Amino acid sequence: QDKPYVALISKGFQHQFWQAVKAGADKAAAELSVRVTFEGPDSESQVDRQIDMLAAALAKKPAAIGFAALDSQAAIPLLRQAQQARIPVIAFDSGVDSDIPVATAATNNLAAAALAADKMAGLVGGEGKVALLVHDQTSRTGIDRRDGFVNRIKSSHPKIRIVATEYGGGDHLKSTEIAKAILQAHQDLKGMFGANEGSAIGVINAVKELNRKLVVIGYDSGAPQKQAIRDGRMAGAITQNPIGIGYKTVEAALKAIKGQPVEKVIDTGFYYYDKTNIDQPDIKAVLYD
Amino acid sequence: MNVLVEMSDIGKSFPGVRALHGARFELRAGEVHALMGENGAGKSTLMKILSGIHARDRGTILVQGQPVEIASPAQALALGISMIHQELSLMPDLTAAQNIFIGREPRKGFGLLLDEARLNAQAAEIFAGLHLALDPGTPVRSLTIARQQMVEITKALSHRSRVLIMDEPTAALNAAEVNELFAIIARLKADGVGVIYISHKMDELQRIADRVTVMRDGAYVDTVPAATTSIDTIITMMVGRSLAGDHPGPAPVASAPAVLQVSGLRRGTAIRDVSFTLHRGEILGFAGLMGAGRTEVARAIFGADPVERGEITLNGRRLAIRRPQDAVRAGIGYLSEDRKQFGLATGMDVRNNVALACLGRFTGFGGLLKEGAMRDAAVRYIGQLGIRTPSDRQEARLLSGGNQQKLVIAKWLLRDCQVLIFDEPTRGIDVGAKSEIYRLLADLAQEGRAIIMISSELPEILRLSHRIAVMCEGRLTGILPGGASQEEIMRLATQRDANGVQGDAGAGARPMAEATA
Amino acid sequence: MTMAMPKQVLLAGSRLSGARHRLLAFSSLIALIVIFSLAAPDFLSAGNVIAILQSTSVNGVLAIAATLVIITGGIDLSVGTLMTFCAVIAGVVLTYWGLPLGLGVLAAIAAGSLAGLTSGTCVAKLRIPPFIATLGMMLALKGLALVISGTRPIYFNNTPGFTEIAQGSLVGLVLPALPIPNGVLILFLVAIMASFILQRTVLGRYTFALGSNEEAVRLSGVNTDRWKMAVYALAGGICGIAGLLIASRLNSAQPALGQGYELDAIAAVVIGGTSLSGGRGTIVGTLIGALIMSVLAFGLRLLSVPQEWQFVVTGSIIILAVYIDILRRGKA
Amino acid sequence: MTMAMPKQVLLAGSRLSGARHRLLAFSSLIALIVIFSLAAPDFLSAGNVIAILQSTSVNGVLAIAATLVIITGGIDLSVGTLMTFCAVIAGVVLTYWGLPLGLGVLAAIAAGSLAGLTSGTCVAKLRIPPFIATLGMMLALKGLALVISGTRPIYFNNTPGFTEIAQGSLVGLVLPALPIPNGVLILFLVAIMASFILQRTVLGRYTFALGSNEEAVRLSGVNTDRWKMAVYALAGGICGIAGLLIASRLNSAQPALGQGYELDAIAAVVIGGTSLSGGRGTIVGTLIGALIMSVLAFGLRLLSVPQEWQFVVTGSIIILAVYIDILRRGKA
Ligand SMILES: Nc1ncnc2c1ncn2[C@@H]1O[C@H](COP(=O)(O)OP(=O)(O)OP(=O)(O)O)[C@@H](O)[C@H]1O
Ligand SMILES: Nc1ncnc2c1ncn2[C@@H]1O[C@H](COP(=O)(O)OP(=O)(O)OP(=O)(O)O)[C@@H](O)[C@H]1O
Ligand SMILES: [Mg+2]
Ligand SMILES: [Mg+2]
Repeated sequence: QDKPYVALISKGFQHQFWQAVKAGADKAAAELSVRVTFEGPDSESQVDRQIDMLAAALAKKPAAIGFAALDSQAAIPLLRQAQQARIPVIAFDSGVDSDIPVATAATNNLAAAALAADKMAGLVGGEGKVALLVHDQTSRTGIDRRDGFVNRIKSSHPKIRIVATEYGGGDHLKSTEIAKAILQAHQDLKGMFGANEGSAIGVINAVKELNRKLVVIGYDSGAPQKQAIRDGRMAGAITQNPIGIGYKTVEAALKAIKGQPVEKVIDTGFYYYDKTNIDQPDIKAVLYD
Repeated sequence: MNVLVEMSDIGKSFPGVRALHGARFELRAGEVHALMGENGAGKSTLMKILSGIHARDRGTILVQGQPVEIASPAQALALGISMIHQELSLMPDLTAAQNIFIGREPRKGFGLLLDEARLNAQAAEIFAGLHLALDPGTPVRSLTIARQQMVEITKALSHRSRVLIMDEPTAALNAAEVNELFAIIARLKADGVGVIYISHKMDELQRIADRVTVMRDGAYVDTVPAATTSIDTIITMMVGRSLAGDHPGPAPVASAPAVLQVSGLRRGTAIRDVSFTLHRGEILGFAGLMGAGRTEVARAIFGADPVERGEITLNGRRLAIRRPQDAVRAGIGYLSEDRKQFGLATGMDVRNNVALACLGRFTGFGGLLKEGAMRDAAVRYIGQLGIRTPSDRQEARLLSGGNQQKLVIAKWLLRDCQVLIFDEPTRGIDVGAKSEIYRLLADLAQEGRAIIMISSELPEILRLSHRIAVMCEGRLTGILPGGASQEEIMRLATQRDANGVQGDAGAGARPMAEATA
Repeated sequence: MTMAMPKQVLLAGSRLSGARHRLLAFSSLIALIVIFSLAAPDFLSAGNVIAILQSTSVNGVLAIAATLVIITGGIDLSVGTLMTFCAVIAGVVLTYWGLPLGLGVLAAIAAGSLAGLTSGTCVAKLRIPPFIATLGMMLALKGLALVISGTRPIYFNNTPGFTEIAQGSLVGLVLPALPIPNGVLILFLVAIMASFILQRTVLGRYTFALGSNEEAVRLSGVNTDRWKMAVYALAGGICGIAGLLIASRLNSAQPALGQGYELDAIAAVVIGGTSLSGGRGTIVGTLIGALIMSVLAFGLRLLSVPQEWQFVVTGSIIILAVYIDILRRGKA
Repeated sequence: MTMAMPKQVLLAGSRLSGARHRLLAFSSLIALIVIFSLAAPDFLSAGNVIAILQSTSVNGVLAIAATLVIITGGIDLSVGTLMTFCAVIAGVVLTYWGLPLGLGVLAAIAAGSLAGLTSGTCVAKLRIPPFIATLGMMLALKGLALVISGTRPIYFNNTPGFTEIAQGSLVGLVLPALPIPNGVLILFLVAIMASFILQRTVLGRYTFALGSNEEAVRLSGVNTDRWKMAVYALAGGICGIAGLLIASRLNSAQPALGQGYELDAIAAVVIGGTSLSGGRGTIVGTLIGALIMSVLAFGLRLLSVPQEWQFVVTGSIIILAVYIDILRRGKA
């Protein structure tokens, strides 16, 4: 048990995206011979639960910490404690407003959602009503994806009107019900953007149950989303590289433990995938089931 | 004679209380065996051991000569032992019939479905046998306490047990119902059933009991034949000394000033234009049959229930009583007939229950309670009323029934009200304590307080009241002077509505027998 | 000597007022529907109505399970995660093991009953307060659902017909104009079954009796423990049905979902007039409660009320609806 | 006429058994601590102990608020979102309006009391069941917190000293070896205050009396409505303190957080031996309940138990802990 120990505190753990990050971290752990643990709160609003997890992780005296901050300011006192204990911190998924993390392995959600907006605009023909179904109203990822999408529509596609922005907590069933209500309220809706896996699935379910036709753009992957893209029920989706995020975080942690230089910003990238490129090897590698 | 049950050397302790030690009891087939003793003597506890509710600490129980362990009520029932509990144990949300047949519902459809029609029919049959006009489909919650008691009795009877324990079955019943019950007991006796009968009404002994066993302080005193033993002897055995002779009737109060005037009180059919005057130093007895509306009147005066119309004046000042709090502030106290539901915070200790109506008096700076003063007050009343409790910190629910009643009385004594309404103050109280309470009421009146006493026991009414108000079906049918005869009272109590309503318009001690002649 | 009461009249009177009250309990629901259909003419379109009913189905079934337990004077916090657990069990049986549909259905319901029985045993035999027993169960089942599923959704792609359980429409086959989804049908069937059990069977009688005065039932020689366990097991089985419904709607068992659903279910029960102290309650009331909640949610979304205001309005209307019900009950 | 009872002895006996019972209630907690510190030597490190206490502080304060309401026989589902609402109010006062720290603290507590008073009024005056009144309040406050904050966290960067409320350490200033955070200190102060109110004041006495038999209290001439409203308002004020604590810990008011916290708070209360049917309960018990929950959470994390198994273990141990408590109480 002389392997260095890296504690990863994520924003969640039950959702497939986080499970994919975990898979990447586990892969790196096996290949690079480190021990990792991975945990996160039930929902992305539970900032204080995440802080408790960080506190418990510190008590385990890890060699390094990987941290996906739900609210970076809230964590600063504990991150300082880590710094004092000379435990390097790697930020992942989204950044931490502080110079404590030695590296950040993250997706630029604002840019990714803006890309989704451009794709949406193209597919609906540059005008008409669209709606957003987002997983969370207050979390960093929720805000960035919403704002990235909305701002790009406003700035570059003035003829498109956003008629609804709702939040379903990423819960598949609740997202389905909300999407149905949006569709019922706007019979002439041309497109809908689901800002994470659960939201995207909710939109697909709703469209299917109401037997409607519109442009659906999703986010992340997962078997049903991939299937919907192949079927044509979903036009396409943004994917990050969760496995890469997990892998690179552990890799950077190990470097930091060994005192090697680490890239300050590791952009793990994002991609738009649709029917045409879903089977390409580079895309396939970043999708999960 | 065939001995059904033999309990010997029974011991039982609760935390802080030794309820039974060396208790004994024997029941023969076809006898009514009365079990007597003061409040807290251990009667209920002994019977709860026999019916499988409490486990005994020591001793043996023989049922028809066989030693038995009775670990649950189900086992007791299987042995042919059923019990009517002192504290009502009914399911208020179920109907009367459903209560009676709980656990033995008539079924159909391969035993899975309830046969509600048969259930109701069977219950109606039993009710008819008891001359009880009660719809089997009525939810028990909506029945008065007396009717609930009848349901409880019916339920125990319907088991057709060989041993029937009745723990104060008549505490809430009126004379007619008591007669009905005694007729049933006589029939059961003839069938060879053994009846164990617990009561604090001494006059009932001579009427139905064959033998009497007396207990004192959890121990066996003696078993004597009822026919040849005088009540006084039994009382002496119970309390360990003889009681002072009967009080003389109350002296009439001479034209004392009116304290409380009630006029034109009305609510639906429950209270129909009730008016009367209560004087300083007077005990006004309220007589009537079950459901006559006495409790309703008391609760209305006290502000516990809303009224439609009516005026209440206290010392000449008109009161607007909308809530009990208004009444209490004005100096009116009400001691309710159902202590468990309305009188006690059963989970709290004796001390706090005594102080409940006047916590304000024990509150000092910053809302702090003066526990010392509360304790002193509680201890004073424990002594004065002879409340049997290990300490003033004992939870009220752990006291015996009679002692709980005394606790409620203590609460209102402490509050020191000008007008006190006692609703069935001696229900479930032993002879000794009863005379204690009578003396107390008389003393309170002597001190100048005005008292309304509602009671279903005519002797009690006759003994204490300066005047007697009689009600029937929500109307005040008349007010009689203290010395009135039982016949006069019964006549007014059964004077069903003829035409219009009438009452005392505040005319002092003038007899109102002619009210609706 | 007792007052002669005109029995028939009294009986009829109380029956009438019972029926009248049930009618009045509808009133909040109807008021909501009227308001929403005035504000949004689309509200009463067939599609919308079906969508609302469909969205009531899962919460409705869970609320029925919760009603049974609440009538005994208990509470069941585990309904949500138990539903998920049963969905996962169905996923394991159907997808991992590849067994036929019927067995999956059976397994889900059996798993639910077993879990319910476990809660019931904790409550009845170990005397653990229902709140704690089912709270512990809620957490344990949440964990087990994740463990068994391997923290990932199980898809039912290999089980043809599975999505039909909730999404198909048997009614639509017969009456094409009325494509009521099977999920809604199942909700009503479960409601009828539960109502029947409560009103007509021994189990139902003891459910009310336990909630009314458990000690009195025990003193009557009834094996209260056994019946209580039976009620919890029945409730668990109904949660199993809810698990099938949600899995069928999502065509997958989502192991992470379920916590928080218990509050919605209990809210529906209480809005429907069932008392948390036990002894009284109706399935019809619970259905109305569940409908009030989904009508509110759907209507507010249809009116495009901003989501943060939706919470404010929902909270206020729930209080108001119950208040109106109380006022009416006082008068009735 | 009374039995001559050796009063002093009996009294002493009952006191002893009371104290003994309180000691035994600790036993589950102590057993957990022993087990964890054997399994993970770091468990008793100063840092970890302080982290556990710190993480107990918010839930502990909420649980104290919930205890008061539960003793009256009610329930308060709004504690979590009320906490958030109060945090947001503090954020508005301090950050948006730039008023001094003291006013922010006052505003949060006043807002909490006011919201509590509103729930209390619904319960006492409008006779709405506490479950519904506080459920509605929970939703309404959740929405209002989002509305007022503009759906984004409010940071307290302009209020120097705000983070000190929970994170500073007055104790550490005096005893540098014992850097107990102020949050923990506040938890204990609130507990002492609540205990004092419950045990020594009229309000406390009526809190118990209301839960024991409200009708009897009313018939004793007490203005039960007023006292009940006072209890809810007090509980609300305590939630305001929790709001300050969590805001100070996170250096921000997070408007989306809070729902679900009510369950943890109520769980701590019930684990601590307070009965949901009212009339009895202790603050010490609630503290122990809250500690059991955070010791469990921290210990399992320290042992690196996989997260899904943590749920299973937590659920089972909660049931076990309460069972042990029941067994011991039976014997004592
Ligand atoms: N569960 C209990 N816990 C503690 N003490 C109890 C309990 N039950 C009864 N006692 C005590 O045991 C003694 C005997 O009570 P019991 O109820 O048998 O009296 P009783 O003879 O029936 O009196 P009453 O005539 O007032 O009904 C009393 O002192 C009572 O306070
Ligand atoms: N046979 C009955 N069935 C149902 N309710 C009845 C019956 N008789 C009376 N009541 C109800 O009881 C109420 C009056 O009873 P109340 O308790 O005031 O009478 P009481 O004179 O105090 O008699 P009790 O001795 O029973 O206390 C009325 O509201 C009436 O509706
Ligand atoms: Mg007794
Ligand atoms: Mg009466």
